Amino acid sequence: MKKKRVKLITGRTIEQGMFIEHKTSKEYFDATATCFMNERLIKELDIEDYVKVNTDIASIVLRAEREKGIPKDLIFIPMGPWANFILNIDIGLSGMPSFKGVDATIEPTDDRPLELKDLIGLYKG
Amino acid sequence: MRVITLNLKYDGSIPVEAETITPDSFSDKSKEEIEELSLYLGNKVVKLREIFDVSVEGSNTGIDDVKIIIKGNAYRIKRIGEGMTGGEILVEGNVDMRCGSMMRGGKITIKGNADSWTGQEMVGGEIIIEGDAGNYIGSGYRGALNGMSGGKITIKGNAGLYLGEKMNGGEIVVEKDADMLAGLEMSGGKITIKGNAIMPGGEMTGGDIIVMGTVIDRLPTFKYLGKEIIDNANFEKYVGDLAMRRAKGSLYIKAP
Amino acid sequence: MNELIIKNGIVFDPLNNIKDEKKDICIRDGKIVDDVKNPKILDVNGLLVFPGGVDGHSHIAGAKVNSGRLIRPEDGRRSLKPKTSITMPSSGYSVKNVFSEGYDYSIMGYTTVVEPAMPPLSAIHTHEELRDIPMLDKLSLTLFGFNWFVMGYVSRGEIDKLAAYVAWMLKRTRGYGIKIVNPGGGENWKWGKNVDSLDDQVIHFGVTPREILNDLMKVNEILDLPHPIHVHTNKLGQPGNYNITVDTMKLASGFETQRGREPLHITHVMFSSYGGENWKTFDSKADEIAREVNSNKFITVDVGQLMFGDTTTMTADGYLEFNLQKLTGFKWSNSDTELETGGGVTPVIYSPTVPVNVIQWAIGLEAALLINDPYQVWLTTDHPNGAPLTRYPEIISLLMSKEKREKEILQVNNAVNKRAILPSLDREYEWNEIAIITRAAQANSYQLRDKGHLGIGADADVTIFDIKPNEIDPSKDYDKVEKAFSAAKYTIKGGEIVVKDGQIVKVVSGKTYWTNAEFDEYYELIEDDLKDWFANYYTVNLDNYGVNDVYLTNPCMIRTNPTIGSRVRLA
Amino acid sequence: MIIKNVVCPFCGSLCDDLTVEVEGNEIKNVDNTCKLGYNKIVGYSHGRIEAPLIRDKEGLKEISYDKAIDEAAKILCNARRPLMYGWSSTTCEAIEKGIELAIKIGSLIDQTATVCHGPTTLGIQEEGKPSCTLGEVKNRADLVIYWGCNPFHAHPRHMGRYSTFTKGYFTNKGRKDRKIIVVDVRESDTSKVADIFLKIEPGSDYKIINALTSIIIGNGDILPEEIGGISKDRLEYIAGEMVNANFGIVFFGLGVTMTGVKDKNIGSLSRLVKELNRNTKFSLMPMRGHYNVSGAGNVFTWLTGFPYAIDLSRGYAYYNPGETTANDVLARKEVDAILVVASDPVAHFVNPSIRRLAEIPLIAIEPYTSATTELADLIIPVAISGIEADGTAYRMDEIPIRVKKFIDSKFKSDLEILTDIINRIDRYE
Repeated sequence: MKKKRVKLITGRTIEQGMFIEHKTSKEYFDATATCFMNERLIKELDIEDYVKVNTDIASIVLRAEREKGIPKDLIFIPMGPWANFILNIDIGLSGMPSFKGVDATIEPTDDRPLELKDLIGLYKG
Repeated sequence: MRVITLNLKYDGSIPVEAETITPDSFSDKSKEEIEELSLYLGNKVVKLREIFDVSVEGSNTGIDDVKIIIKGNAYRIKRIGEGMTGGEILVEGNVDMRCGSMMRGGKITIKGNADSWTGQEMVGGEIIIEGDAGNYIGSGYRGALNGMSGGKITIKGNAGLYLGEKMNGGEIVVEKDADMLAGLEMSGGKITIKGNAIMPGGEMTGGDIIVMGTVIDRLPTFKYLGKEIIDNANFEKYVGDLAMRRAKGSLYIKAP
Repeated sequence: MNELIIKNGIVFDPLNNIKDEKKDICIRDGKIVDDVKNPKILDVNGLLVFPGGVDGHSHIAGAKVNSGRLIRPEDGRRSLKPKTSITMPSSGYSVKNVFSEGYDYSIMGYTTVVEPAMPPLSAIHTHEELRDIPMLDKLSLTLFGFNWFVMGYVSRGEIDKLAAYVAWMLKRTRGYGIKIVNPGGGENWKWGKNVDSLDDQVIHFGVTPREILNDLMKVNEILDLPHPIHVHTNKLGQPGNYNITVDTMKLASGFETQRGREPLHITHVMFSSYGGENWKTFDSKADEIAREVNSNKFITVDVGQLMFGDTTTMTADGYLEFNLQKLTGFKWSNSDTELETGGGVTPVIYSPTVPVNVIQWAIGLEAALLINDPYQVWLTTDHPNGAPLTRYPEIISLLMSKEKREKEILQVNNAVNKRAILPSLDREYEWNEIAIITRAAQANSYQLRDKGHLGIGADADVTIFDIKPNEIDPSKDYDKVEKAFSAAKYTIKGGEIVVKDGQIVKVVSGKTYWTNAEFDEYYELIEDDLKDWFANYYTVNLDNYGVNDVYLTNPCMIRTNPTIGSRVRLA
Repeated sequence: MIIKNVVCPFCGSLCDDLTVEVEGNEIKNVDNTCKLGYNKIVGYSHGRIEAPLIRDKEGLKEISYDKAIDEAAKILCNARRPLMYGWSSTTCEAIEKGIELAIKIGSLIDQTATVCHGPTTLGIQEEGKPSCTLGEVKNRADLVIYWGCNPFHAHPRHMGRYSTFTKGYFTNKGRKDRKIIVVDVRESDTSKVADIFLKIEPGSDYKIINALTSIIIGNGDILPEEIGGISKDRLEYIAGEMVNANFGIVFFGLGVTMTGVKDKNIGSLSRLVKELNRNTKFSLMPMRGHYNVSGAGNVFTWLTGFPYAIDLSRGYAYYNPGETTANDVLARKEVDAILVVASDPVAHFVNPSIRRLAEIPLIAIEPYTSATTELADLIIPVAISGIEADGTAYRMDEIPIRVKKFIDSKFKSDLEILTDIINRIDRYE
């Protein structure tokens, strides 16, 4: 399976904001369980619809979506529970977790993103 | 010499604030009085004896011949040695944040790792960290003008970010690597990094930073002054940070 | 009925001409009365009794103060005090949290404090903080000095509209009076510039500081506002500014008020009494300033005393803060407010070894010592600009003792002997004069008829200091004076003992005064202008602008009579 | 009924010109709003939690309001290191009450700036905040820089109302009177409308800001030919644009606060603006996210002396982000109970922090099903501030505006619920 190192950034999008009060809605899921990537990156890795993003603490499966303006070595995930599942914090510094500029690898996958309930379920136990 | 041994029996994850563990505070107290000292565990007060078993050997005439030994993993004991003026503390394991902050004299040795803000605003004395150190070692408080202004900190392992932030006196030696922005905003004193450093000297206006390993991502706002020999080794000397007015900081990077 | 009698105190009550008199004070239901039936007795046996203190100029609330707190956590961590069973946690030395402000004032015997700089657009913020300050009665002055409406009406000579606008704004912001900071100059600072004289033009608006001051002084009279215009002069904080200060004072000379009172107050005059051409030739011109005050009954001033140490400066004069920051290199905040005002904050360290700071220190004391009528000079530090409010006791002891001053002069840079006149001044303040400059003068100037005195009907705000005026000599026992003023034996607020032996024993919330100067059809005069300018140039809707009584603790409206001036000096 | 000049309780732009149509006790329509505000206001009744819920082995079950308050009081009283978190989407009045509760129980209290503009606070605590109100920008700004932010998505009306397209007193030609620069690591809808787009390498903000400062103070000659993906010539050109503006402003967002050296980016940005003021007039402004996050910072500051991340466990306020911030104390497993008000930390905190949230008693005062309610042990439904409850909020430029109530709710407000908890604790003591 092809793998590639990228920088991960997360951030707001209007869709993420529009459905932020409706976390269990399909719209919120569509808006946030998604990874935006440069078209060339998608081609290079033979990604079809879904992508697995790995960081030093966890992995997550997201829907892959093309975006023109994004550099080839960067991926963008809207802020929310899916992005945060793979993010960490440098304790004893500024209190701000690492939401942007995080080292990650990506790879194609046939798996599907978890629903919110199941994703949160991973934290239990 | 009077040796007071504190055997840690607490293993919770809520940190204990123990700024009263100093030679100054223990110097004139009996074992029983030491056991009755107040520590802070979350929003409740606890007695020192609830956290540590205390044993005392020998006697002392002043603060300088008091030695405190802390046994066990004190990674959740904060503020040990805060403001101490003399004597000695030996931490046999790890220690939590702000150990030796505002220290004025004496010596603290940490056999394990030290967490962030160790030696914050320290004025004098010596801290030796045999393991790794967290962030903001020897730094200043949020918004304060100055960090460490005297004394010496030695880190035998790696140092975290913002080592010696706002430092304006004293000395820090790191045997291994320092993470981003060592000597950030420093105005005096000396930092020696024997391993590698990332972006050292950001916004520095004075003092010396010596990097014996490799500098990763050297900041563009430093001016190259030429070669200089320190202790028989060749260094490249830079002045900066020229993003600041009147900047006179010296950054020495070992010549390849 | 809640009754209290304070027996055997040595009372100084200047507004009622009571001086050094052993006298009982009777209190019922929060007011001073002539006698009581079943009172609680407080025998104070020869101790010094003053009316509750009134600070007429202290930055305690609002956007600037909070911005000072925000950028100075290192100041916040000084003076941390834990909560007690009745008090909330305190923080801060020069920029205190709201609780600490109330407690610290109360402990020193103060009961009423004026926040002197309220930006209208953030008036809610000022009042939210005032509401949360315990222990004190409060009032705030609304900023007008480079407001676009004001400058527009001044430039067009529309004095009636100007009056209507001021009345509307005071009501809308729940303000007490007119504050003017760097008239006109503040607008120029919004382009990075300033004014240099009373006759400089404000960029684009075609008006001068002189015109702004003159017209607002007139409006103040027309509206019968209780307090004169309260002016922070142009070029404040710059060497050689005493000229513009004297020029500003002269604007009031002979100004006809129907009320026989002064029309102009110059605030923190220390910062406006500078000679020299630059910081190297900087010297004291307190004598020139005092000469003008002594010959001009139309003005009052407050000192703005500087004390050595670390503090935070804050003012609506953004240009001043920017320049101060250029000298120190310290952190700096600026806050220009659309159409209205501006402001800045920067920390400063006043050092007894720095010639400029030593001369500044001397100037304040010189002004207090050279001005003859204590009703014309209130004691302030312009908290926290000259020094934090907690430094008052030290200043009082300096004013009362030449010996103490001489001792201090020996400790500071020698510039004080060369470029100031303090060493030559012999005057020592008496108890009665201290009562005037910390109480009576302010209450009088704000026409707070229930405050600053102990006459029948006054609010029962009383301070009892742990010192016997007949047994000590303040010129020698200055340490005792300082100690006594640092921690009141008793502070009585609205008839209740709130401080005992320097400790808060009861937490109360005070009143908030504001001035209603409405007149017939005042709103109609300016309605079109308001709607037009709000729609086009503000970013907040007219409907959503301003404050209502929800934000005030115990609101206390002062109704004026805009055509007939009737309020006169009490004494 | 048509209600005019309604204040939008969504983002830090705090637009106060909405028109809401209410019929009976239902919202029929909203005008003058962006998609974010529209969805929040029109969608206010969807997916509400209908009654207090408590979690047992089988899951969530309904309890009475009184019992819920009782449980909340018990959890908070029994905690040794409680954390109270949220606050940015409620009124200042509720926040004040929250701090009163935190003082009473000796709690840590933090607000959402901790994962947003917390680094901005740390930066300005070192260097200060030269700023202004949004109307100053509207009336004067001829140079507007958006750095690491994307207002088209996060603050959709910002450019139209305050900075770019609007006309002001000295900018009566609107967009034509202004130059717009966007700095970002990727193209965005905002960069598309810019006159100049500076596409920088991720994490290079600190170097680029300091390089600009060095050019402005006359030390530019030492710079290398390229910094952070931008040529030296281009940086000199940008510095020239800054110096030559009559009134410039930098709006910055999480692209700066969350990247690289985070808080140090902001300190440097503040110093750059300070230096620019020796040449012209310049300001900076953080693009605050939630509609009252600025108010939370203000209330925290005037009540305790510090803006966020406050530890009240010893009876006074101790502040040290990195030590007392929510994610640090959670990831270190210090916290043993949490009260969440007006926020969704399970959606916006990072993995190690959420693991702790799953382990400890979690009380959520929350109107909707959220990621946090998925983990909550006790949920108290609440009226939505700015729609069903009034009070004060602060815009991103620190201007306070009173948000309105235009719908009656069967739920109590944050303020009322917190008051009830305090009263219940008083009864126990």
